[in-house]
Amino acid sequence: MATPTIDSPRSGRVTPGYSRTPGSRGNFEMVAWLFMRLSGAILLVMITVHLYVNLVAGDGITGVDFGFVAGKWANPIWQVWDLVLLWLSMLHGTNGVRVIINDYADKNSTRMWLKGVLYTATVVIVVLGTLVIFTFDPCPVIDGVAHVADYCPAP
Amino acid sequence: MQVHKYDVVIVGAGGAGMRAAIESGQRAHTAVLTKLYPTRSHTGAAQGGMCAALANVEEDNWEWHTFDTVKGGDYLVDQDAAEVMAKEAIEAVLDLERMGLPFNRTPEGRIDQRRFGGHTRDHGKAPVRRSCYAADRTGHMILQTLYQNCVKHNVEFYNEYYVLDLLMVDQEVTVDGVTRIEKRVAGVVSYDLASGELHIFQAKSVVFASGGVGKVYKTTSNAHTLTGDGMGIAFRRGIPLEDMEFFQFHPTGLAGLGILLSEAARGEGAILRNSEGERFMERYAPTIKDLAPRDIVARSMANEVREGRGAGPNKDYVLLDLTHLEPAHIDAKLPDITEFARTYLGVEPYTEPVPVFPTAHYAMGGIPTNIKAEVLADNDTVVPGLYAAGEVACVSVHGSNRLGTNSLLDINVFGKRAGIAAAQYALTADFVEIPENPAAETELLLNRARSSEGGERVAQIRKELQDVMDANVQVFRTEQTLLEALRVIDTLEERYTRITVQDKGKRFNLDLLEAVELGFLLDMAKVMTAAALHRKESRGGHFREDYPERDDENFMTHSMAYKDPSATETSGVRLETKPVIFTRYQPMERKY
Amino acid sequence: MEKEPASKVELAPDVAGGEVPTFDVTLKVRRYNPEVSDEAHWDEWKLTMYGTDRVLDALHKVKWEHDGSVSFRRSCAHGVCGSDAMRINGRNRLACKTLLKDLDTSKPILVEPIKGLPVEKDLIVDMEPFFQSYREIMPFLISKGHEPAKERLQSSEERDRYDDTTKCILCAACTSSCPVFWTDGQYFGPAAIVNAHRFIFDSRDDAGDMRLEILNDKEGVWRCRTTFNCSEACPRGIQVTKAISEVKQAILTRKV
Amino acid sequence: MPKTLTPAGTLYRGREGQWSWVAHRITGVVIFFFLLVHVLDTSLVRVSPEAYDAVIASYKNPLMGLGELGLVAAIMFHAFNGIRLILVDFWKDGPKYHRQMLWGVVGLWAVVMIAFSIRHLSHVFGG
Repeated sequence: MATPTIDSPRSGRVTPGYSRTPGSRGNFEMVAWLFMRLSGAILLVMITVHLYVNLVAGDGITGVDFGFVAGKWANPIWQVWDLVLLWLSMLHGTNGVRVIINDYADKNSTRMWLKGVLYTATVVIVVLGTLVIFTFDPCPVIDGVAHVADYCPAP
Repeated sequence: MQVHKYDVVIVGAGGAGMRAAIESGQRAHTAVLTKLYPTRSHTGAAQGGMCAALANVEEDNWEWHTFDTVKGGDYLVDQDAAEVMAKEAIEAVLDLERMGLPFNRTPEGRIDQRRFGGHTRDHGKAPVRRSCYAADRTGHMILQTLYQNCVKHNVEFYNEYYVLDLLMVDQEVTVDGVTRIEKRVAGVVSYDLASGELHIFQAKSVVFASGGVGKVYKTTSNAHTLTGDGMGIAFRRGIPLEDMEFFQFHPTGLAGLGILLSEAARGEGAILRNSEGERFMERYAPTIKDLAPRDIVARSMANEVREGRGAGPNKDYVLLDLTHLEPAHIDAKLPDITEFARTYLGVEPYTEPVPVFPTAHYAMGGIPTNIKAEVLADNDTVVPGLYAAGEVACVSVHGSNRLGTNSLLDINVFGKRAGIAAAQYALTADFVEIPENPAAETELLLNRARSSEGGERVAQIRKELQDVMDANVQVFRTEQTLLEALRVIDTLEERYTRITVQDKGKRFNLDLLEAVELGFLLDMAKVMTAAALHRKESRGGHFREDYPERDDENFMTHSMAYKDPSATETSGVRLETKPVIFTRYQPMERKY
Repeated sequence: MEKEPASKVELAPDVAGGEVPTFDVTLKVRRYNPEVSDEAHWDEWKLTMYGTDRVLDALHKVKWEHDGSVSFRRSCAHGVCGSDAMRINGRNRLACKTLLKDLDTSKPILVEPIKGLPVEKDLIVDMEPFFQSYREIMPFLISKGHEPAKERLQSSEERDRYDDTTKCILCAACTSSCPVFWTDGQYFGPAAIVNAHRFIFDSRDDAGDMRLEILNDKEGVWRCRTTFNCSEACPRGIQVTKAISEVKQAILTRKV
Repeated sequence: MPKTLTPAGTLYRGREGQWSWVAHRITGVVIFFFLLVHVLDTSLVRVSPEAYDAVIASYKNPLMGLGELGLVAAIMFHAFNGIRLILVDFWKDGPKYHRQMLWGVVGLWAVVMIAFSIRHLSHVFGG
């Protein structure tokens, strides 16, 4: 009898690339999906305000300097505002990139690698940003020289 | 070559095959072999509905349904089978509903029913609402629902496995001290289209449910894949074919294309008009007019065209008029077919009548079976383990003309019966030894087709065959046209031995597939023509202009066509007869 | 509703069409046969076609008159069996429902296999992964309790709720038009979700929760990015994206 | 194991839905990478005012100004289209009107960007 020269394409088996890897993680994908929409709506408002204050109001981009930032963060409302903005946008962005990695990375190892880099970057940035906002001193004294600005208490 | 072993092998995965598989699969180790994916089967193209005397919307009973079926088939129906079908129709519809079929509903939430051609109350008094339907995609819903239930029951499908041969052996059987030779089924030979390999399926029971043979005609509502393979395989293996002269032409195919516009259109109130705008069916069937059975309507339409009252630039079609119906009603009840008119002819059915002409639709004949779906090797000898159901079979519930909706019913009732019977037989029987070199003949067939270099093109021969069948073996026939058809088929058959298949590969060699299919088409065309020549009368779908009357004295019999090379006058087809089974209705004149 | 139509009417003189013209087209088909070569290539034919011809007729003309080795699936040829989904001029269509005259015949008509499923030969792809996803969403009615002696009752409104998704013919035009499916074959894909929808919203079915749970998977509905390619590709006009949205809502309202 | 054995052939010719998705994805990635850099440079305020001012000053040239314009364009498209996506998911008629909503998004985006460009470019080039 003739021996098959080409594998039978359909022997009831599905090409391995298509068989679903089992193990659903509860509602994670649903929560992530919902979070994208909720955070997206909030971010729309917060970023618009952020952009308006930084780029449109006052002197626009030309007005941005240390004093401008320090002036904002002297106000606890702006501190909280920027903190929330940082967290939401980082999580929104990280999840977005995670989805993109899931879509395009074919091999499991590539997926793991890319996601590892992504999550590390996210943690570093979020921790760094949070520390900066909270430990920020608008009137630092560097090498014995005090920074002078109208929002600083008189030395 | 691989050998697979199953209790039951079902050939074909349309309505009948899958209905059988659902039953058989739950009882015995079952495989379904199909040359397509199951959901591609032509059951899915059926539109109008499935009749059953549920009496959900008006008074009805199965006895009236039986009568309509018998009368519709011009009394050539085996009445025991018609009774079984009409009686079990009710359960068949309910079965489908329980399996999940989304029928249209009455205001009370019951299965809705509508009128259909030839279905009447109280023995022909008036049209009755008997057809259970799901918009105009009842066949689609049946096919999907059956496939869904096959998935549910883990039915094993071999998709794109083309069955090419039936393995039968002669066995000596001794019953009550008398020894005789009996044909027994051993299995089938199939060709895996994907790999080009042959696979043997050894089985205790084989169910043929491979569908019809509409592709012998040019203008047909049938799929490209309906090439009479099952009938052809059985015929070549010495099984007779019953009533092959009766082929149904559906009145309303889209003109020139053959795409079907369901009878449901007329059931919902559409009417036929000729070029003069006349509702001509009032002349041919004064009582039920446009809802007369298909053979009568098709012939009336062809007659209008012959007498010069056809519409269009070539006066070669008539018009289906829906313009008096509410667009919302059309959308709700006939969404698909109105879309066909728009897509393929650019006609807007709300405002314009649709060009239609009869299209080859359904083979009333086929592999002879009894009401248990057992295949008969002659007038009464059962082939143990061999079953057939659906269009490929002829239990003879359709006689000489099938009533609309009765095919969807046939596949469900007799598909179910075949599945149960095949499984029960397999549970008690032993495997029959596979003959030596089981695939030898099939290999020869394939190799011949593959290696022949005569230069004849398969498509050209098929086209000429379809042209000659359309011209000579259509709605109107005479001895002269039939002899002409046989003569041409003989020359085509000779040319067929000199074909060239261009594709020489193994993988998905559909070129080779078409060549093999053409062989079956040629065989079936020959059988249909020879049987038509044999029947010198007019009955149902078979209208001989040289014998325009029904002749109960000489022809109240089924025809049985056997392969017999010695019958040279009729191209190797020998014709015999088989008595019709009567139970309660005696033949009367068929008037509507 | 049932008025008896007139026995005779005046027909407009131009009723039901006139002569159908013929025209020339160039058909370019993406060829691939692993028995011959690992490389795919384009083949091109010039054909004279008839006014009502479809892309399928052009493919048949090629196969029957020029090159018999051109391979594609087809069966019913009028858009109900779902065999001949392919990419025509870059979009998923059924070859038997795409009239040549509706395409731009001044340029070559490009015909390719649908994307995202392994190509077997020319326009034929491996459909197994597609049907695998379909089977996994339990595409059959599951009803608890006793089988009724007669039919189950269902109002017309209840039936209308899922009517749209009963039209699916499993041609894979939607699934293979989905950018997520192209890159991630493990995604269930629109067709599987459509068929789950058909049962989730069927008032007779009792296993909606199980199907929702299956589609709540990381390869389930949340991968849908609402590009609407599926809705536009569906030859049956199913509002696929809408159906997927409804399934998302069903999962949400059940969980939240 | 490769999923497809053959080269992909031509690009899929999707319509507005597909291309808006592509744009949404690209703008999203661009914004994300900007965000990483943005947090890093802002963190310089923690190092010293001079360090921060030095970096910020290097941003204040016409080229970067145009880059900022592009960034705002990306953010605004991503934001407005995001609202469209939310409506597609949560509004009953969203899927039906997704195309009209996209034209709405593009229109709104154009208006905002024209207004912003005038203001921003006058800052950047007007000094």
